[in-house]
Amino acid sequence: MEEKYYEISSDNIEKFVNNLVAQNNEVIAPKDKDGDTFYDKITDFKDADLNILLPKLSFKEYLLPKTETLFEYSISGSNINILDPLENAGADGGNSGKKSVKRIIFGSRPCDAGAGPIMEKVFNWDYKDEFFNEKFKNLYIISIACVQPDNYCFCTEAQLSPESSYGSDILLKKGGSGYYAKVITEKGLELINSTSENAGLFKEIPKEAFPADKDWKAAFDIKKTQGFLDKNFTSSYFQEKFLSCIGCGICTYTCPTCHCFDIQDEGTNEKGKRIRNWDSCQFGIFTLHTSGHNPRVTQGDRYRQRLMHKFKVYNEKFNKYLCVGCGRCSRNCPEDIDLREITSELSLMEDNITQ
Amino acid sequence: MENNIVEDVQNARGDKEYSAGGAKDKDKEPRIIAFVCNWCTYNGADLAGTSRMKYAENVRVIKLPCTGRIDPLFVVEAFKKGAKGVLVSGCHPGDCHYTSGNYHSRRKYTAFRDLLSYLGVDINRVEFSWISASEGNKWVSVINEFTNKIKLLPDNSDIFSKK
Amino acid sequence: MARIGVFVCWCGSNIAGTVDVKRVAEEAAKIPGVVEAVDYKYMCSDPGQNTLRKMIKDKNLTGVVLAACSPHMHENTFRKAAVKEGLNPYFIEIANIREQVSWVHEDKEKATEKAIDLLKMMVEKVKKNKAIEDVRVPLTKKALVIGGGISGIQAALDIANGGVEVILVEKEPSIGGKMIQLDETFPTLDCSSCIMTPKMVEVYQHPNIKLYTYSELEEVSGYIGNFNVKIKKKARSIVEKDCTGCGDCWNICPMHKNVKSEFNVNLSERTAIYVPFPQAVPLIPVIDRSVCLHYKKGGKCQKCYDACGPKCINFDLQDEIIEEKVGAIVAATGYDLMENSLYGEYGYGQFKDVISGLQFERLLSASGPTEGVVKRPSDGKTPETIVFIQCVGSRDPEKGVPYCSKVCCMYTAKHAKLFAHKVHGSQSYVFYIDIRATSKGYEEFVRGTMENEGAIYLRGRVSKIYEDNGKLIVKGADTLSGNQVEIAADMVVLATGVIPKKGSDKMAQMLGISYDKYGFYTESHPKLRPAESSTAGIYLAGMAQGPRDIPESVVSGSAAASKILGLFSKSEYEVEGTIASVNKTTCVGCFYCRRVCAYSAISKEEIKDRNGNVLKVVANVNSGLCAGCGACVNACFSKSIDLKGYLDEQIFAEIKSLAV
Amino acid sequence: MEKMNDKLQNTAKELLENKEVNLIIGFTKGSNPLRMRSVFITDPNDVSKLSFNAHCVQDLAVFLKKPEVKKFGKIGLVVKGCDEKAVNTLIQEYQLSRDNIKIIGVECRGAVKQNLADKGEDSVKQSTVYDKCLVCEVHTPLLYDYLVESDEPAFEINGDIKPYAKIEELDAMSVEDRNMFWQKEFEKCIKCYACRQACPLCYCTRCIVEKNTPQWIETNIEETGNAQWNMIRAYHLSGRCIGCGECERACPVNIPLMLVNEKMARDVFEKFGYKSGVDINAKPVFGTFDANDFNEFIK
Repeated sequence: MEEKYYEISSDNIEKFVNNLVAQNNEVIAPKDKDGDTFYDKITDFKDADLNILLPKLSFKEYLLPKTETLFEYSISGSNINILDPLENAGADGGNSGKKSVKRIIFGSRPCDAGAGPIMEKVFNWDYKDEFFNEKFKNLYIISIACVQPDNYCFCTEAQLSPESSYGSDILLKKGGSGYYAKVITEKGLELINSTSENAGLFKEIPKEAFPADKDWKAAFDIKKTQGFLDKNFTSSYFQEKFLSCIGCGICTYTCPTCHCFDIQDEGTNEKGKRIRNWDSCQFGIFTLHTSGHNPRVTQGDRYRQRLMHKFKVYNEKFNKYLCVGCGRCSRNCPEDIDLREITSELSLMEDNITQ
Repeated sequence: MENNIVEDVQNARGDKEYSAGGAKDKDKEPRIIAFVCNWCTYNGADLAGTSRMKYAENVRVIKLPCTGRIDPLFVVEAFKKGAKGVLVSGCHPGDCHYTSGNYHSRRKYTAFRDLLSYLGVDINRVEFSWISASEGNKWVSVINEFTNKIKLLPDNSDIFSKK
Repeated sequence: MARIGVFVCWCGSNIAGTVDVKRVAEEAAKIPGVVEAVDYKYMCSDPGQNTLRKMIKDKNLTGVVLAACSPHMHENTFRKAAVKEGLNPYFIEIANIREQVSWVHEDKEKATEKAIDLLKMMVEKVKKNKAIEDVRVPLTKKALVIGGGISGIQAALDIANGGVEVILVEKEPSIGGKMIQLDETFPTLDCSSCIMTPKMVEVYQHPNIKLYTYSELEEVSGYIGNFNVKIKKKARSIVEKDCTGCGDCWNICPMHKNVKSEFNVNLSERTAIYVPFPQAVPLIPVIDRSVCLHYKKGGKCQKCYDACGPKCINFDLQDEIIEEKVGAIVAATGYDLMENSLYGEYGYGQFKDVISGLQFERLLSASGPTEGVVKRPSDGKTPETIVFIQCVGSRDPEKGVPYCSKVCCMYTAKHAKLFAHKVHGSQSYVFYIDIRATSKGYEEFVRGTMENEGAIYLRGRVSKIYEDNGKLIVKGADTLSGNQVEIAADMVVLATGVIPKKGSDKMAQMLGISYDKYGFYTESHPKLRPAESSTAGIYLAGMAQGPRDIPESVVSGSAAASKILGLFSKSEYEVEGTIASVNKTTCVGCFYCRRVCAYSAISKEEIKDRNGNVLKVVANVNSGLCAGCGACVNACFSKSIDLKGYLDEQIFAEIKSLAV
Repeated sequence: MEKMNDKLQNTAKELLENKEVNLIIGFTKGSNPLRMRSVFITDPNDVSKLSFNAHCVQDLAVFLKKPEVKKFGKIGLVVKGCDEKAVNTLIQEYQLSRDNIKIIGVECRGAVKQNLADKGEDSVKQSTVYDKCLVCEVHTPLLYDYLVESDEPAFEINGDIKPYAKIEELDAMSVEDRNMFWQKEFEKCIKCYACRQACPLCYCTRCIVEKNTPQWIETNIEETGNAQWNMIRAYHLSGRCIGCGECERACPVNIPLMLVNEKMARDVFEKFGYKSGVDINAKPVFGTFDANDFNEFIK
């Protein structure tokens, strides 16, 4: 689709969001919860907390729920009956199971928005994951460009930028009477044109009137990070650096792009369900073999795995880094392990080796 | 055929509950699981039988060697699987067949009860008793009283079951 | 895949009268894994058991559930039947639908429903059962007795007479313990040494008894049937095999002043080379190196060596460590008396004529420091008035111990009686709280002291004793008359309380047995296993367990012996296989399991790599010691320990079967 | 602070040079001026990296459970008073040999809450420190081989802020309301187990949550599984938690875990007179018993 540009006043954006709520859409926005901000359902525009840089967690759970029901079963006598979730929205009313309600994320940041299409690649690589796709298809993303990234942000280095529209259906930029809007996808257009009232809130403008992106400069070259990882699997760097890692997995759980899961059955003798739960490569048990052998025995091995996956393997396979540079892993790390610092260090080390 | 399956499961699932009392269970008597030691309380319950005493049918006994083996987490498991009340019973202090199993467990139960209650589980749903092999009558009264108490408790959910 | 057979017993009308047994069987047949479910009138009858055996064989069952009477009734019956068909006995489970269903409920519908539930629970449990082999432990048929007092001697003799080798270890230079220090024994007044000495000699001469005196236990490891013990034989400075016990050495020893005789409770002196008492067994002296001039003065004095005919004195002998392997141990370490000095108001230590009961025994004894003539320590005069004070330390939680020392009432009555016999016209006063005289002939004995010997019993406590003009003025209360009394006595005898032998707590720790807060060893069960310690293979005897008199000590020695002979009557020690086992891969070695184990069954095991480097330390269950209570399972945070027969998985399966 | 850092660095240098330890674990400057992080020093020349201030929030005792760290053998550990109690408990529970650790105790005047520091807060006062600092009884560690005294004055406590006030509030609530409160909290849980990993006393090789025969804790990251996890975590730390608060600090979704830990610690003290982490020779409260223990709740 050809991108379209609009201007919308502050009052109108509020009206627009409230209209979306009124149209029985599930609208998710950054929302204050006891002093911290999380993505959560809002019922009014005023619930949205748009002043903060980033919510503590990404909205990953709307694409890959923390726990997702794959199917349910019941046993009577010697009969086992399987209930396909296609027939049923799942026990928690839509978040789990294949079927999904239409869900609109309002006020996400470009980094979070970028995670969707990056993850979409792995969920459609050989096996088409209907559970993911159904939700992805029904997820509408309205992001707001960042003005002031913080010390932990490195979206520019991760090949996005504070103003990137990658993954967004609509990208808003502050300015004018309120916001300028860039509509990138049909889905974005669908939201604007959902009612004539909504359409009336947006004033179309020429592309030139839309503010140009700033010249964001990358502080280091992520390709060099990849270059180092390519050649230095056995580097002592990993073992030394991650002595301070306690393997809590917060980096993976708060990461918008980490997508590992674990499949489990739960239930009684008569009925139950198969579910998939979030998992983390930072846990010792993640690669523990039944024999007792563990190929990734130290935390250094595990964190290296995380780096390799994000900055080498994924890019080799899908031509995208599995990182949007949101910096949540660093901000949330209880031991102050800083991914931006690490990727930057690795790129410098690559420089030093090649010189 | 497919419709039947769906219906079947939906019926079986009741009101979307897996862990605790579903619709199917509503008209049923509340179930009580009793974890008892092999030497005192189990024999006490047997004595109630040989003495032909009568008590409420709600209790299901799980026999373990000693109160010391009765992990407080069994209580959690029982609630998870739909028990409305859980009884833990063993030898009186000083009478433990293994000398100290009941003493060790008593400490754990003390802390465990407080924790359960603090986290919002109605502690009336967990009962502890010392019942010796000669106290068939005590077994009967503990079961009857506990069953009556459980029947009077509101059927609200706790943190172990889904809303 | 499980193949489970279900049998629902009618027990005549006992079950079938209240439970719809047909329906129970029908419902059981629907449970996945159940290959056949039948009902039968009497499962415990021979035809019933045959039905069971036949189905095990025909259907190749992997598990059996009987809905019947209490497992305490017939579990063994059915297990034996299963074994005959080659099924591991632990694949039998019983749903108790008689004692806990049909006999206690009346509503047939509800009773039947409950019976079905109980049956389901057991079906789910049996699916998770695993074969369990009973534990067999080899036995070293040799026993160790620690302590050569009357209970230790009795135990040693009984075991040895049963044809089993015994090692008897005694800390002192002679066996005999406290009993040999006594004069006459209540209630029959037989002379203690007359009945004790022959037993001591019998021990010494017994071909099955190896006696180590002046020796101490150094180390104990292993478990029932297989203990390794190290005994430290302290250097006597005498080559024992050459000594004739002639006495030339101790008669010539110049160190005969200022060294108090332990045997005479400090009422006399002994030499540096000495035998504790003339009838000592073995009659071999020992040199007390802490006082001997040879050791103190750099080898100058060697008078004993010079006097010794067989030249068996060797000043250079060293402590020796002897290692022995035994299969069972008797702990008979005895007792001490409380320090009288705790009671300042009684003036013990301050007034020479305030003495303890054991000292009075020595004064009464013909072999004692006064050769049986009662003389008071201060001036050697024969006392005419003696005040006896009971419960000194006993039954006094404030200053002493809360328990009753059990023997004091009787020995005080004995003392008063013997005093009356020895000093005619004398007068005894006894301050008491209660008189406890409950064994055969005891009450009569005390009465006799009061009525025939004229001892005056005053119920009350003594508040103060002071010296006045060569007399001890004893002030106290007679609570029966309500009067304050004041007695001018020549001597005061304190019946001090009994406490465990000093170091008994250390001994218990070495043996790995439990002890109470006073240090008395605790029984495996206070009523049903009074001779056993908490640790398998270690038995208890005598006062080490708590206050008791001579007959009781002898009984306890015999009881321990008979337990050991019973244990040794089989070729191997067998225990039920329902014991704990550790998952050593996941065990992290916090040893909470060890802390809660009442049987010392958990030890530390080092897991090493092939080069011998310790990788980690984990818990290990000693199958010979584990009693199968499961307290360790409860204590384990990571659930790395489980109890065979009552696995977590089995309990969960039972709970799950009830899920709604 | 300079004096403190000098002493810290000199002590560490001496220990490393004399080969008394093979590794020093201490604090160093972190990713921003108000963040500190752990540093692992094996070379005496690197001790200048060591420093200490009110932003040293981490409990470094947590590293003692890591196999990679254990391999170093003898370790010198920089600890605040609260964290030192974790060392004591590890010794009590056979996870650490006293001979293998040199405790470099630092006198701590309180740690600034990290979320405030991230917003620029740099002053130590009752409104900025953790609740644990307001009830702290161990500003000077109980056990140490070397003590680094603080140059800073103690902050003032005037009673305006009631630490862990929510506990009394919860105690006063009806059981239904408490249930509501915790259900709301546990709903947030994402089961990342950071609470476990950050805890110096959660050292099991295989956590109970990882055991699936049987499955003690449901795997789902929903109300039931979350509640079970949080409950059992708290149960396993009852009578053991030393109150360093690392679980709560690590929690990415801000579940107030210390409300449970502190409640249980108070409870255990009230019922059994036991405080954890105080004495390396004490028997842990759930590894022993008293015949006269609390019995009122048992019929």
